[in-house]
Amino acid sequence: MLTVDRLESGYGRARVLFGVSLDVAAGQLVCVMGRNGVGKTTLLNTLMGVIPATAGTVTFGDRDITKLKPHERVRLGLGYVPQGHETFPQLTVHANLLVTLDASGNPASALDEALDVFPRLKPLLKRRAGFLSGGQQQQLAIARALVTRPKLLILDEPTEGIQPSIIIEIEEAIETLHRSGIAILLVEQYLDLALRLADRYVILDAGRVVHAGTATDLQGEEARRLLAV
Amino acid sequence: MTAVLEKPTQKLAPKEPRQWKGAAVFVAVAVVALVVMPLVLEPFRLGLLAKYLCYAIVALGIGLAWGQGGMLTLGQGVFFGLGGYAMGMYLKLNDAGGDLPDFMVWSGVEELPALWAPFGNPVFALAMVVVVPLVVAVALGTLVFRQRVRGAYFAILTQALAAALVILLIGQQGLTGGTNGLTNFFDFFGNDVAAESTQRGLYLTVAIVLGVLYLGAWQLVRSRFGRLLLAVRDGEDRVRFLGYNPATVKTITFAISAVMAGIAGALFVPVVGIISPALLGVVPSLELVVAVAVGGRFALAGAVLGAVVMGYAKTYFSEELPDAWLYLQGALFILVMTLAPKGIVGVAAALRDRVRKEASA
Amino acid sequence: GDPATTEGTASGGGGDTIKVGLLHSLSGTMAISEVTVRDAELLAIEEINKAGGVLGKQLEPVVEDGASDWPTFAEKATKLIAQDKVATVFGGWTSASRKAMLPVFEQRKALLWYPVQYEGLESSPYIFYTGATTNQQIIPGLDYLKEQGKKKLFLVGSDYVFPRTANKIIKAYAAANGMEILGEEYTPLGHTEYSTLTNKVVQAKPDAVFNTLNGDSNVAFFKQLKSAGVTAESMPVLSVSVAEEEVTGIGVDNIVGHPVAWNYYQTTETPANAKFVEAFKAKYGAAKVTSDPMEAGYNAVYLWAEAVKKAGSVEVEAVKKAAGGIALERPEGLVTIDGETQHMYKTARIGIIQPDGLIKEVWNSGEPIKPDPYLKTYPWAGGLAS
Amino acid sequence: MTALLEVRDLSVVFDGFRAIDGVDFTVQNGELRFLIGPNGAGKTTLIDIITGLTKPTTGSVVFDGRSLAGKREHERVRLGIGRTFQTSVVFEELTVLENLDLAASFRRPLWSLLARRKGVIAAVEQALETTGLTDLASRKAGVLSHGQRQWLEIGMLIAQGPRLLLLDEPVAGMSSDERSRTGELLTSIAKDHTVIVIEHDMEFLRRYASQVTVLHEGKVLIEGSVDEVRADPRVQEVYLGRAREEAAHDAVS
Amino acid sequence: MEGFLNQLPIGLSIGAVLLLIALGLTFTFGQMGVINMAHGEFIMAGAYTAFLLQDWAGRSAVLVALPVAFVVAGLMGLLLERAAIRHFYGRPLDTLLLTWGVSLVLQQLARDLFGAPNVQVLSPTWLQGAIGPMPYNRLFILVLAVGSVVAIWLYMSRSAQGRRMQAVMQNRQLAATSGINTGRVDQRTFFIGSGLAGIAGVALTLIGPVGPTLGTYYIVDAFLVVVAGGLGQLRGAVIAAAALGLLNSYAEFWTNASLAKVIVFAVIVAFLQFRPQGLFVLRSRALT
Ligand SMILES: Nc1ncnc2c1ncn2[C@@H]1O[C@H](COP(=O)(O)OP(=O)(O)OP(=O)(O)O)[C@@H](O)[C@H]1O
Ligand SMILES: Nc1ncnc2c1ncn2[C@@H]1O[C@H](COP(=O)(O)OP(=O)(O)OP(=O)(O)O)[C@@H](O)[C@H]1O
Ligand SMILES: NC(N)=O
Ligand SMILES: [Mg+2]
Ligand SMILES: [Mg+2]
Repeated sequence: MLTVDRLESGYGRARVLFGVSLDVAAGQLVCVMGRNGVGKTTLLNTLMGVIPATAGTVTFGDRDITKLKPHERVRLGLGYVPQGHETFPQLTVHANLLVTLDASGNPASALDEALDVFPRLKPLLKRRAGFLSGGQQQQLAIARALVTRPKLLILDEPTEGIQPSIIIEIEEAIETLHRSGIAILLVEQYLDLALRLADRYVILDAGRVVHAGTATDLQGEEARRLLAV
Repeated sequence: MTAVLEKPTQKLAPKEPRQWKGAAVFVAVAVVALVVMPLVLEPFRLGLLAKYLCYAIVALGIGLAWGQGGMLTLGQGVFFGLGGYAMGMYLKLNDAGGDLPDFMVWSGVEELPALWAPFGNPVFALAMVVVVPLVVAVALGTLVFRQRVRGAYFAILTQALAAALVILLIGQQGLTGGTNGLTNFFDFFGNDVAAESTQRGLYLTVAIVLGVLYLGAWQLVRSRFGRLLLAVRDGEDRVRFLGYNPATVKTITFAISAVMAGIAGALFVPVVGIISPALLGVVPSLELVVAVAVGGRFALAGAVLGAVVMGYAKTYFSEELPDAWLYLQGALFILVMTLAPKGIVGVAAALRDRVRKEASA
Repeated sequence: GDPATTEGTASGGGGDTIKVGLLHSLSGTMAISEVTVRDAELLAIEEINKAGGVLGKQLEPVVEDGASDWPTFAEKATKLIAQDKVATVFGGWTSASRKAMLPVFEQRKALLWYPVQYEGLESSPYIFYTGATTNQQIIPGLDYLKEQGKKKLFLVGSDYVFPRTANKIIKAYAAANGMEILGEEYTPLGHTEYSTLTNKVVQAKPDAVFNTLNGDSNVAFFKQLKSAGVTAESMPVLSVSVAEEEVTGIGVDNIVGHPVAWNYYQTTETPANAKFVEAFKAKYGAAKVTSDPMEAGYNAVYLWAEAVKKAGSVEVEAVKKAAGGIALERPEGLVTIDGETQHMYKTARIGIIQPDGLIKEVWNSGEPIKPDPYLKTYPWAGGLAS
Repeated sequence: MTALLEVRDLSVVFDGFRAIDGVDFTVQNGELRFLIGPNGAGKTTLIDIITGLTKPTTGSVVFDGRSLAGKREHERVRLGIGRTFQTSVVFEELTVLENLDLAASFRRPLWSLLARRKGVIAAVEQALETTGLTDLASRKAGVLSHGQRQWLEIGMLIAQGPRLLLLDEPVAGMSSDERSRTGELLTSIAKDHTVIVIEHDMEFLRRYASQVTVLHEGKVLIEGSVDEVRADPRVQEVYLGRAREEAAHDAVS
Repeated sequence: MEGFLNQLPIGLSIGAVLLLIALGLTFTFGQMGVINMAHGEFIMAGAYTAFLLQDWAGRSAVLVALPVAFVVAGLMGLLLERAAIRHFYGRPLDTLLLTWGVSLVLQQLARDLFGAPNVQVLSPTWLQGAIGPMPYNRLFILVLAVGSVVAIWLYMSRSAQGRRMQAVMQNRQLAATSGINTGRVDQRTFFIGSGLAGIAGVALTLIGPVGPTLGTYYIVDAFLVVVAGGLGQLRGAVIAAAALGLLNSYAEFWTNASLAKVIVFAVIVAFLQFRPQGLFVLRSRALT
């Protein structure tokens, strides 16, 4: 479904990714891991077209999307939850969802479905998103991506700064979505959580894929060593 | 505390930046300015250069406040004017030799206003060149920075300040000479102000003052204070949590830039022979900000360079293609802002990097 | 600095041509007015050149832009004198620009011809004033109002030296002539919000308004006065800085019927004017109008040329000495240079703005008035020039 | 031990919403205190009030016997209160070294800042070593990754030499290995400082925390040891989400 | 006394003019963070549109010109956005300087196209006359200002496009990755903001000069309204414009036009001591 081939990118003259290749098959949950600063967020941002690729290709379905604008990728079915629980701070929770909904052209039911995944958002609908706590914002962020009914959901550290019970809810939500057939590309630092969820994993180091395999491989000492400094 | 994270792998040798290179360039420029220019330029052109250098002093202050401190001041003309009027008042009183200055006569003023009286004393007047801009800047800075007025608000406020001062000056014709400003000077500390030798001396004075202020600003930027200033520019709120009061840092910097503008204004008066409200307004203030942007706002040298280049360009085009000047100024500005936001200095640095890269490849 | 130009030609007269400087604002707020004066001066130069030039040499105009900025006027004047070594300079409009240039001309002993009506109280040995001084415009304007029975005046002006000085004179005149000044208001140059001022004027109920506003402010003032219901019948506004050029911009509707005071109108009936208007329209387009400052600029070139011919040289002191007494038939009638003050004898004219935008003369002084920049011959003006 | 920080009857209301609702909170000198609680419980807001970023509606904060009322942010830092932010903010245009140096220099008189920095102050060198950023010392902070920035912020905090450190989720987004090292760093800092840490990572808490305060809906829910707190049914209800947390715990151990 | 009472409607009408000229500025700043110094020149473009339309619309050109000027100025804004401003998002101070360059070029362009002198725009005969101290043309401007405010408010708060605009303003990158075509939204925003300038320009032909420097006369005042109201705040702009209008009116009534301007400035500085971000502030928890 998503094929990344020898992707390179960076910021200005500083290169961060040095030829990353990976695949996400339909319905698969792939977990990207690696220490701080290895380029995970950069990879996702390049996939979404937020920063341009300097080399390599990104294919989604059978389409080469390397040169598309971010919003065009969203319309093709990529949903993105960036790192750091991002919101439209002055809009209400409801407006945050609505604005995404009408950009996607989906019917209003998509919004209700998203709220069903995160029922805790329902009492907050009239609050301004900027004043929510981190955990509330993160749930909103995922819900907002769901409203676009993505075929592939890309999540960057969705549990960062989230209280344990909500981490569980988010984990459950991801599981549910995964089971419903949505492909997921997940960046996650909690190894145990990644182990529970992922079909396959990819380990990045210094902008390169240094290890890839199925979740069971990851139990190995080798992978644990790669994730350590 | 023990080192629980990584062991240092490399001792910290504080890197000596290529300082001698900067010093060499500075000396070279100084030689050109102080020796070569007076020899090759005819007096009229030398006078123009002196004027550009006055602007360069203002630009230096703008570079400091804006480039380093993030305070976009669109009202630097105010301080330029305050310095200029202080000097102009002294010169007028000196020329009048006990009588009323000429404009007061035709404005119907019968007695020397109390505000003017002390300016007959050259020491007082020269002190006011520095003190008045300083006091105004500190007062304004304390008011607005304490209240965290910044960014676009600050820019627009300074712009309005300039507009208001111009109106005030124009409205007080008997006191200030109105739109005409102060002009028609004869004597400058015992010299005929229009004489070639005086003008050459003035040129050298301006150049030396600029050089000294440049060195001072350079030291400031390199100091801890300079780092702090950058920090305030990029994250004022965060700086508070490092235990510094950003309002103080900004006020000091703003005051320094104001004093520079004041000194420039004072030098401008004998060089050009007039100080008028039009020089204080929004447009000249903006033009200087533009000059700083063109030269490169993040480097002090860029600010100075920009002022001289834009000053020269303005003279050149208004002589050669008067109708095109506004187009050129506008277009130049649009191009610089879009294509080279770091200005001439930034472009030069990029070129140098590319050449180095190619040379090493 | 181009050494060829600095050494070769001495004082603008050494070469095959005589260089003369034209220094007006070609950009900025004053460009609106000054460009037209420059055009008139260029026309005069062209005509003189066609007629064989001066002292057998063609005139070569060097045009500089004062950019509506007084220090720039000083700088460009210096450039024209020191670098181009022009024989003389025609330039300026605002009094501020003249005041800025004055020291340059005096210090460098060069000659300036200044073509606009102004506030008087000045007589520089290096300036010739070809526009009106106060006794040739303001005072005749007041005489006219008095004659019309307007006893209560409201003074409105832009905030700078000409209106302020003019109003001082008006107040002295009023005091001596039993007129009453009900109000005196100044607005910054470029001011466009006149509703409050209009209210003040309307509340004061004057017989007439004396208007020394300059430039764009006139447009806003007249538009807003009109919409407040003030008409030329109910409350005439006498302007001294509104000429044919400005009428279009104000909108004829808004100013029709109001009086103005000048020395020249496009409609002034003299043979010289018929020629001037025709030549000007031929050169710059039929839609162009001529106005008093344009005519004064046009005259300045002819008067200078005449003085040079008489002196046989472009040398400044010789020209100055030759100039006194020169009398020429100009579009406004006979113009004579008063050697003592270097001002002109000029005919004063009051006109009324017509629906076609032109100005019809309704009164004139009959003969040219001797210039009196310090108003020495007016007893009531005693304290003014102190 | 004496109380270094005393918060009494603190409340803050945002547009009618009580984010902090009558909190009493005391931290003794030398303590390492963990502050946990659901998202939106008011943890960050509490720190915001202590550091002067937010004004309380009612209540008082006393630091080392002195009321903080009316004191501005930088004045509180000067009293010895330092903090990091939930999302790290470092000065991107300055190098790592310069960031640390500024943090270490605020006690100097302002005029002395006009001199150039010569060499590296001991406190800065120490902070560089402690955080392992020595290799990156001359890099601009703007190129650091999320985790490196967080360390730099902690380093800046150490370099300030504060008496009370307030850390808002210092290990969020770190890999488990990095967490361990940060935890050890915290433990060592806590030897001679008073530290308050906000954290959601229960594993981290279990390893490094002793005293824990739980906030919930702007109120203190419970205070106690990690085990006491974990065992509290209300904490499980509103924060931990009992069933899965246990399961998760079992799965790992 | 009558004079004093008259100043009240006069003050409001001054406020209406201020509001109309500041409205587009507030809009582009609020929605895009762009401080558009060329706003004054877009106003000028609107005024010249009315001038040109006189040829066939005669005295009622003002009415016809309202929609046309909206589109003309809007398209100029669109062009500016595409050509330059889109490289500047997140750098408001740079846009200020950039657009100042643009304003210089536009002024000179107008001078070359229409000549330096002011041109004549005659107001419709049905706008001649007054109710008390309030001339019909002032009333017309008041209605126009109120109408524009209401229209913008409805658009921003009630329409999907308006919501999208806010989203882009608040988090550009997130908007893009949420599927919003940010480029399109930017264009639309700038079109509307500039178009409002065009409407203001048409209105100003009723009361002021129409020439190349028209914009420069209003720009400083417009900025003051925007600052006092809180950058980008619609209701702030409305209240600030009314307050400044009244202040100006009474200050000038009691002193003179020059002093009134100085007083207005002093009051704004004093006011910012209490409300450093203007009347209404978008609060957020973010540090700068
Ligand atoms: N805006 C930027 N400009 C320059 N360099 C950057 C920028 N953002 C990130 N980098 C650099 O790119 C590298 C990769 O950063 P990235 O954010 O992709 O890491 P990450 O793997 O997501 O780390 P983390 O787990 O901390 O989120 C880092 O070394 C960082 O220094
Ligand atoms: N400036 C503000 N205006 C309005 N509401 C606010 C403001 N700041 C915080 N809040 C609200 O106060 C509550 C507490 O927020 P706070 O950030 O302190 O939570 P927290 O405990 O730190 O949560 P997290 O663990 O997610 O970081 C939240 O509901 C938030 O929406
Ligand atoms: N001389 C004048 N009109 O300024
Ligand atoms: Mg990341
Ligand atoms: Mg928090």
